[in-house]
Amino acid sequence: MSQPNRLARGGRLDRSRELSFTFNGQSYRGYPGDTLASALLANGVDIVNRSFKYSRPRGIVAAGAEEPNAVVQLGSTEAAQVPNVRATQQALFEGLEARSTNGWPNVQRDLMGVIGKLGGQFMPPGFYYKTFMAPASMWMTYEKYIRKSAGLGRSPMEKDPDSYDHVNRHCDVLVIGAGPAGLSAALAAGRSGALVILADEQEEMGGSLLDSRELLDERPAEQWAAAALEELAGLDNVLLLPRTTANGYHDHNFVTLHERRTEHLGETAPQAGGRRQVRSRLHRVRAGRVVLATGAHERPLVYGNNDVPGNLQAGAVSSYIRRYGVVPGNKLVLSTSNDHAYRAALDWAESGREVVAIADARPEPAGELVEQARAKGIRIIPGAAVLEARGQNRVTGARVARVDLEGFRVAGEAESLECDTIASSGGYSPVIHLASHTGARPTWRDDILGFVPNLVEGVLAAGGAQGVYATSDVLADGWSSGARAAGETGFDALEAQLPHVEARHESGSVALYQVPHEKPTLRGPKQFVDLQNDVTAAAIEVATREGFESIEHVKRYTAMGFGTDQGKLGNINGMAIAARCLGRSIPEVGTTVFRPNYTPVTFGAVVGRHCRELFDPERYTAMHQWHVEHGAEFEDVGQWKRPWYFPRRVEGRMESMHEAVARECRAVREKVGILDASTLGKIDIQGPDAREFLGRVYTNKWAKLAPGRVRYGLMCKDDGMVMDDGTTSCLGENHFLMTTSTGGAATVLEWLEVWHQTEWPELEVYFNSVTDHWATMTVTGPEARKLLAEITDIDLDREAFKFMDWREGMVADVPARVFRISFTGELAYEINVQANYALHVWETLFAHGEKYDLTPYGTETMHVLRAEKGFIIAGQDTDGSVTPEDLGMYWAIGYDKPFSWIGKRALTRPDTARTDRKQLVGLKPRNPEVVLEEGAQIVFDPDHAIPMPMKGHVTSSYYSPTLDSGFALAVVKGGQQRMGETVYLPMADGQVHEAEIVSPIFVDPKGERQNV
Amino acid sequence: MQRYSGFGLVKHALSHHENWQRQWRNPTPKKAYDVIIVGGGGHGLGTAYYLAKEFGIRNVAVIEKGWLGGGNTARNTTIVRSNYLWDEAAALYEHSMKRWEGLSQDLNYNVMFSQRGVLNLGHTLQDMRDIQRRVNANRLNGIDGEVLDAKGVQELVPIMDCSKNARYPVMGASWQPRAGVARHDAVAWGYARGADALGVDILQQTEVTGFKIRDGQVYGVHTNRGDIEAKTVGCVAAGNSGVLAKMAGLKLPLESHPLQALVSEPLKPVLDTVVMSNHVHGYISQSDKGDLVIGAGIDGYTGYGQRGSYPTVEHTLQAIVEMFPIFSRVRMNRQWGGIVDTCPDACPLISKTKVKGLYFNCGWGTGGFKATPGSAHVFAASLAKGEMHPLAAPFSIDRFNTGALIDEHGAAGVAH
Amino acid sequence: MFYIYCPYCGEHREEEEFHPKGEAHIVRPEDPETCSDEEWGDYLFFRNNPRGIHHEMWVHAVGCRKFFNITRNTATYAILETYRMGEAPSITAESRDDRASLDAPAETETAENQEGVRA
Amino acid sequence: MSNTVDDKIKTFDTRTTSRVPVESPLTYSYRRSGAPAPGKGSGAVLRERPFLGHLVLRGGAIVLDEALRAVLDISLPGEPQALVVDASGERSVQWISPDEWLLIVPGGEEFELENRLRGALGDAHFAITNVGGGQTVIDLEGDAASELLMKSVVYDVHPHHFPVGKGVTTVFAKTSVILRRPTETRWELVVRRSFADYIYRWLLDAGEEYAIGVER
Repeated sequence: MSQPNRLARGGRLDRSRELSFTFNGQSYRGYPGDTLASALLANGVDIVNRSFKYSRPRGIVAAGAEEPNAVVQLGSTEAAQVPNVRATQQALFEGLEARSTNGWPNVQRDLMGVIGKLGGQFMPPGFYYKTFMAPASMWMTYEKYIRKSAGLGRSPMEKDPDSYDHVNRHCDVLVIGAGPAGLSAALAAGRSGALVILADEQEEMGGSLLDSRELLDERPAEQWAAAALEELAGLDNVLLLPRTTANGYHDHNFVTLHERRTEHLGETAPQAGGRRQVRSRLHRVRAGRVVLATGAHERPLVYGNNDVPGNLQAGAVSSYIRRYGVVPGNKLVLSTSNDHAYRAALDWAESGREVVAIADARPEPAGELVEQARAKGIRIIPGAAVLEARGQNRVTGARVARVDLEGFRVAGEAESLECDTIASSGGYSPVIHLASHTGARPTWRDDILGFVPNLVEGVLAAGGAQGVYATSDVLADGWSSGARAAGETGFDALEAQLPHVEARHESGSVALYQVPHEKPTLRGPKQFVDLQNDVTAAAIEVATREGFESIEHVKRYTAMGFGTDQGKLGNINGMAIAARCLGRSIPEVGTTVFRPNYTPVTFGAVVGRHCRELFDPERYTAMHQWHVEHGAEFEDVGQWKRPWYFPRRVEGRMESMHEAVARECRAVREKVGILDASTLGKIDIQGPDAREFLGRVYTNKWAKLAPGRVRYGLMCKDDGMVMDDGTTSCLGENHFLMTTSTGGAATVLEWLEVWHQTEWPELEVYFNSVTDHWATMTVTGPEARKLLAEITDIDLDREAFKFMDWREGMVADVPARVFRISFTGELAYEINVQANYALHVWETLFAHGEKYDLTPYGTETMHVLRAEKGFIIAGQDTDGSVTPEDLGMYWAIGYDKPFSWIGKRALTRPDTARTDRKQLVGLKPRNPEVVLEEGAQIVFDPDHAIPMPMKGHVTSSYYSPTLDSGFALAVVKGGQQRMGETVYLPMADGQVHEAEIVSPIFVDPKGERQNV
Repeated sequence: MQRYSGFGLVKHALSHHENWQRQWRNPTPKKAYDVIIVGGGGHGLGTAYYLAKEFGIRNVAVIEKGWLGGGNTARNTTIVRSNYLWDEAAALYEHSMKRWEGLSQDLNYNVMFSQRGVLNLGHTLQDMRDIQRRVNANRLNGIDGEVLDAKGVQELVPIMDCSKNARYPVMGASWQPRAGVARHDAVAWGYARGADALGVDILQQTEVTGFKIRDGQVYGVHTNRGDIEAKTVGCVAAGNSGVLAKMAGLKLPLESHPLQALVSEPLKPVLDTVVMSNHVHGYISQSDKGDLVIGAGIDGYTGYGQRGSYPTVEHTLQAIVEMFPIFSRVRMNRQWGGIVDTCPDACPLISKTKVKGLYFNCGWGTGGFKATPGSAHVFAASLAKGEMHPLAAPFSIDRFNTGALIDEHGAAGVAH
Repeated sequence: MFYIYCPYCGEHREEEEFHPKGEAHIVRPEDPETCSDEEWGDYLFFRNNPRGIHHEMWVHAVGCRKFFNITRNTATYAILETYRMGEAPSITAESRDDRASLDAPAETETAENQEGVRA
Repeated sequence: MSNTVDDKIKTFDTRTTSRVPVESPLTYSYRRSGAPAPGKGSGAVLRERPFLGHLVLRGGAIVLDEALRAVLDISLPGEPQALVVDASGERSVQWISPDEWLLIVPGGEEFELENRLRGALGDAHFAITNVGGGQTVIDLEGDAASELLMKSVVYDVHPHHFPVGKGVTTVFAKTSVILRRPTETRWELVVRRSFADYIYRWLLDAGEEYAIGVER
């Protein structure tokens, strides 16, 4: 069968070659230039889908973004599946494979359809809410079947083979839509020299000019469009983006443009020039001015069985004939409320097929197009409309009668006309979606029977988008909008140069939405308002009877407008029907507001390149390569990759984490270990008021810290809760180096800045991050001094270089600052060198360290060792509800400092001053083999019934090779006064662990080891 | 009240659905009521319903400036769970969860509460510590939940990328089987229908423009439809609470932020549970209609515009595709925003005020929907007795002066 | 997405370069020790949170790292001015009579008309 | 090598004169991701300029300007977003913030320069911080360089808006860079060491369609 509905000539197709494609497994042919929809119509495919609720057969009704029915599944392989593709917007390509998204066993013979027919009447709006309630236990079963019958296409089950990207653009004038208004606006702005982007969603730019019957400057409209596009393409300051939909309008003129770069070429992006190209691209545009030239959507009429395949939009009929050379049937009945739709009948007749009649709702249709139809001998039935379509799987006839629009009743005998196609038009709705994305309300205009946008600053509308329809007016409106937009961004527009268009006499339209029927709406045939969601006029009527009176309630109760077409065809009709039922006007029922997206956008395009390897930065230290080569397992700490532990191969197998950590811990306690501590935040602080500043942001005292000395500092927020900690070294009287936790680096720097900039600008001090400048390696353990001494000129004598001192000198021939601070409780030196030398210094340490069994250790061992010493990790042992007092760190609280430092005042509030707050303690499990679970809850009475009063929880817990026992840090209510008491930890498996409250310092409580 | 049932549906079908009753009346405001509820969302309507049903106070008006259920009730992503960390919050949300479990039958309105379970993923060691802490606390508070490892997560959600190749590999999760989703609009409509049947006046399109206060006691409200009196006024106005408070001369510890969400096009069933990740920062479930319902965190600025900034949407979808690479070709249908009133400790305010008789129930931030029945019930109890219900008492406004905050940022994490 | 004029960089920059930092002009009490608990709580937690004209602090985090203030309408999201730290706003709710916020679509309308979510 | 200007501020020369191995921030990236050689069709060419001297100057514009003129014969750009390059093209100073400038000089000059500036600045309130180990410069050239940047940074890089002599700190993918345009054909990205690999991989990925090459 070869394209029975294809005209011998005409259409904007490349007829030199054919493309083959399949639909529901059947092979068909089409031409380059076809959409999947036009090719299906050319091949006489009537049923493209089954409807969602009633499973009724559905055909193609529109030719663009507003199509509700022809939603298909694309893709020949699993990874290439694309759900819910609108056939009207999918260019045909060789080998395209598409399927209907619903229908079982297939769309032609659908068994669900039988159920839909029988059961349809039991599914009024909101029926879900009224049933499936008994027995309560059955709901999850009911739901399973409800879910199964819902949904359109299916998700791919494999990873997407394609990639996507973003481009950030800035322009003076963004013109959306390249129809007559948009082209004219782009010419005006482009010729002025402004930076212009012209985006259009269709395969080809030109919009309505591509299927127009009009002459511009005596030439067919499409030729003028082609010339305009050629000129625009030649301007350096103009960027043309075809196949690009403006999906979202955001605040301050930020617009997202979704450019489909390869979807017309294949189901996956082909390579270009041997290189990968992106499937689609999202342009993130900041525009000086935005010109909306988005045109208007035709509104279908709502009549009985208006969903049977063969019911189309009048404008779509013209598009298929003129753009694609396809006549979607043989015998046409047109039902219209306006002149413009007559084009469908004229185009149809000129294609050599029969126009049975035009039912025109106006009592006395006049106007040029009407006259042309009359001249062709087409029968016009004035004051009439199609009441009802006949047919099951395809229209077989139409019942037409005179209608009384005022009285909403049928005013005459219905006449049955034989036909296979019914085209309808109830007028036009300006495409105002983008204009309302930032919440601006549209305004109803009775003269054009549509909503027009209320524009926010910086946005202009032109042509159909604001209800201007006559081509000459549209061109002029486009030009003046483009010129104004250019002018407002600082460019002088040239004098308007517009083509001559013969003004056409048109007669006015009448307001017709739902066509009356002999039977009341609730008893008559189904009149569909929202085809995708199977919402009927009756459903809207029932909803209003049940008290759903705002359009928002009606929409939610009936699901009208919630489909992938977002109600582009149905919303206004639905509002009109609700208004009729409630005896109100359309604007009284509500306006309609749209949200992004205008048409759906692939997740991948929104994600762009921010996925997989590039989802989030991985930050590395200067020694990272070494860690990788030495088999480190890594821990994510913020964006950093830090070595977690270094498992070794022992006796032919890899160590477990437990084994590796035990070995690393022993190495530090007994010999010497090394940690890459480069990720700690480092802030260089200079200025005469640096010391004063430190005294205000830290809880402890800084007045007397001498150059060459280091001190631990604790930082709170002004609510008294611990925020971060670290050491700060005095480099010079006015010069300090602050360290922060790895995760806190950026936060702390901003914290210092905000206090300086907003509260204490008079303090003379500057902060600069030097985190990345320095690489830090901690050499720690009893042998640390001996090892370091081999490669440094610094005097490491315990008196010359004391605990909490820092010195500078050469380490491995590299200038270094060495800090004698300890987070392990052992003798420790933190060596800081410029990061570019770090690997050299690190490797030199290993070259000399072999004889001391120098052992690299990771964050896990660091945690064990510090916990043995009772050192906290902010964020692990604190959670934003812990004060320095709760931590028992009274030694770090400068109660008598002259300035009321950040956090101090909050400590005396009634709740923070309580003595039974959760306080940091150590826990010793009664059974030393037990390692308590971190996060285990602590109770005093394990026999208490649920809910059990919880008195605290374990914050850190490890096995200590030094103690050969589990041990933990925890917060316990009043814990500081409960030393020696037993607490209980009831676990998920039913076990209840016992533990003794002890000091949080488990190893070397006097601190002798770090001080050797 | 017309009772709904499958049998009734058949009966109505035979009469062409011409005999359905209104689900609620459209009454003229009376001069005075015993209690006025300001705000006709789920919490407000629920409060009125429980006042009438459980506390015998039926002379109640619910004043709604728009349409009932049109605010955050209509805009949230419908997740219901009770696995909060701190005792006070857990007790309140579990109180709510228990009511969710019989709500459809109680209201004779199917709110489609689907107990399909919620996963809160952990991607770092600290995530897992927090998860263990929370699940342990939940268990001892009598709330269901368990800690899963990555393998357990993969078994529940086979389509998720639980491999080690992910930027932040899934290490495990907390799993609350009783948690799930519900049909948000139906909650408002069900409570409205139930309250209306018990005599509550639901006054839509009625805007409170001020409070009538004398000697520190509230005795009514000014509205665009005239003054209405009552000696007990409960404000349940979510994002607009601050604006109302200002009318009464009060200041609240609240900021109203945009919270965005989005849905995909409808798909055949592919995801059977709710998946949330604080760290990768996004959450997702699939509605009964087939849409993937997706959200993440709030926008950082104050905003009453019911929209946020685009990068938030980008980050959210990046998180979803990171967790579910197979969704890369699925398409985003629509995004929208709500206004969430957030407290500094991510817990609500259910409180008396300095004005006698004037109560506020707000500050639910991103967690309001799941709390609807519980919040409504304890608030109704508090209004009825003039004393805060024990479950509501810890959420008093005083905590911001004493310092007794209940910091749920960890458990609240991404918005939901 | 906002387009924000940085008063230090002297040009409009994308919102992604900035972080919002809450209500502006919150001053730490001069002498915290003499504050009552209520005054301290007020300073820490209680905010104006207006619908309409709002002064808020932002930081040009990926840029000059300076904190500054914005006067913005929280209903329309229109930015009315930005000004440096230490300066006073030239536009306030009083000076504008909150007109800008009244021009904005009120919540009432939004709630009644919004395109919805579904479950 | 090390030098204290006075007892108030400790300056420190972090460079060694010994011949020890030294690794630039991108060294790891070359090993991990490789470095495609530029070809005839390369629309973008990337080159790291490692080991330069980077100093952050903080303080008042007037005093810093005087000191910089005296010491280096370059005037401090007072206008936001301005970048000044000396005649040799090897030394530059860029406005970062009203009290912050970035000075980039040939590697090895920075320490002496810092001391001379400190000497010239005397008692003024200022700060100078050596950050050379923490950041590196990536050059980007080629016909597609600005298009590649449009995929990567949110700032408007159109030549109308980003003329030669401009520099900004802005968002690059999920991190930040200092982006500068010292000449008509060359862009410079000043990147933080720990983010360099991410930026490198991003540029290779986004630059693939332009056949990006890496000069080493």
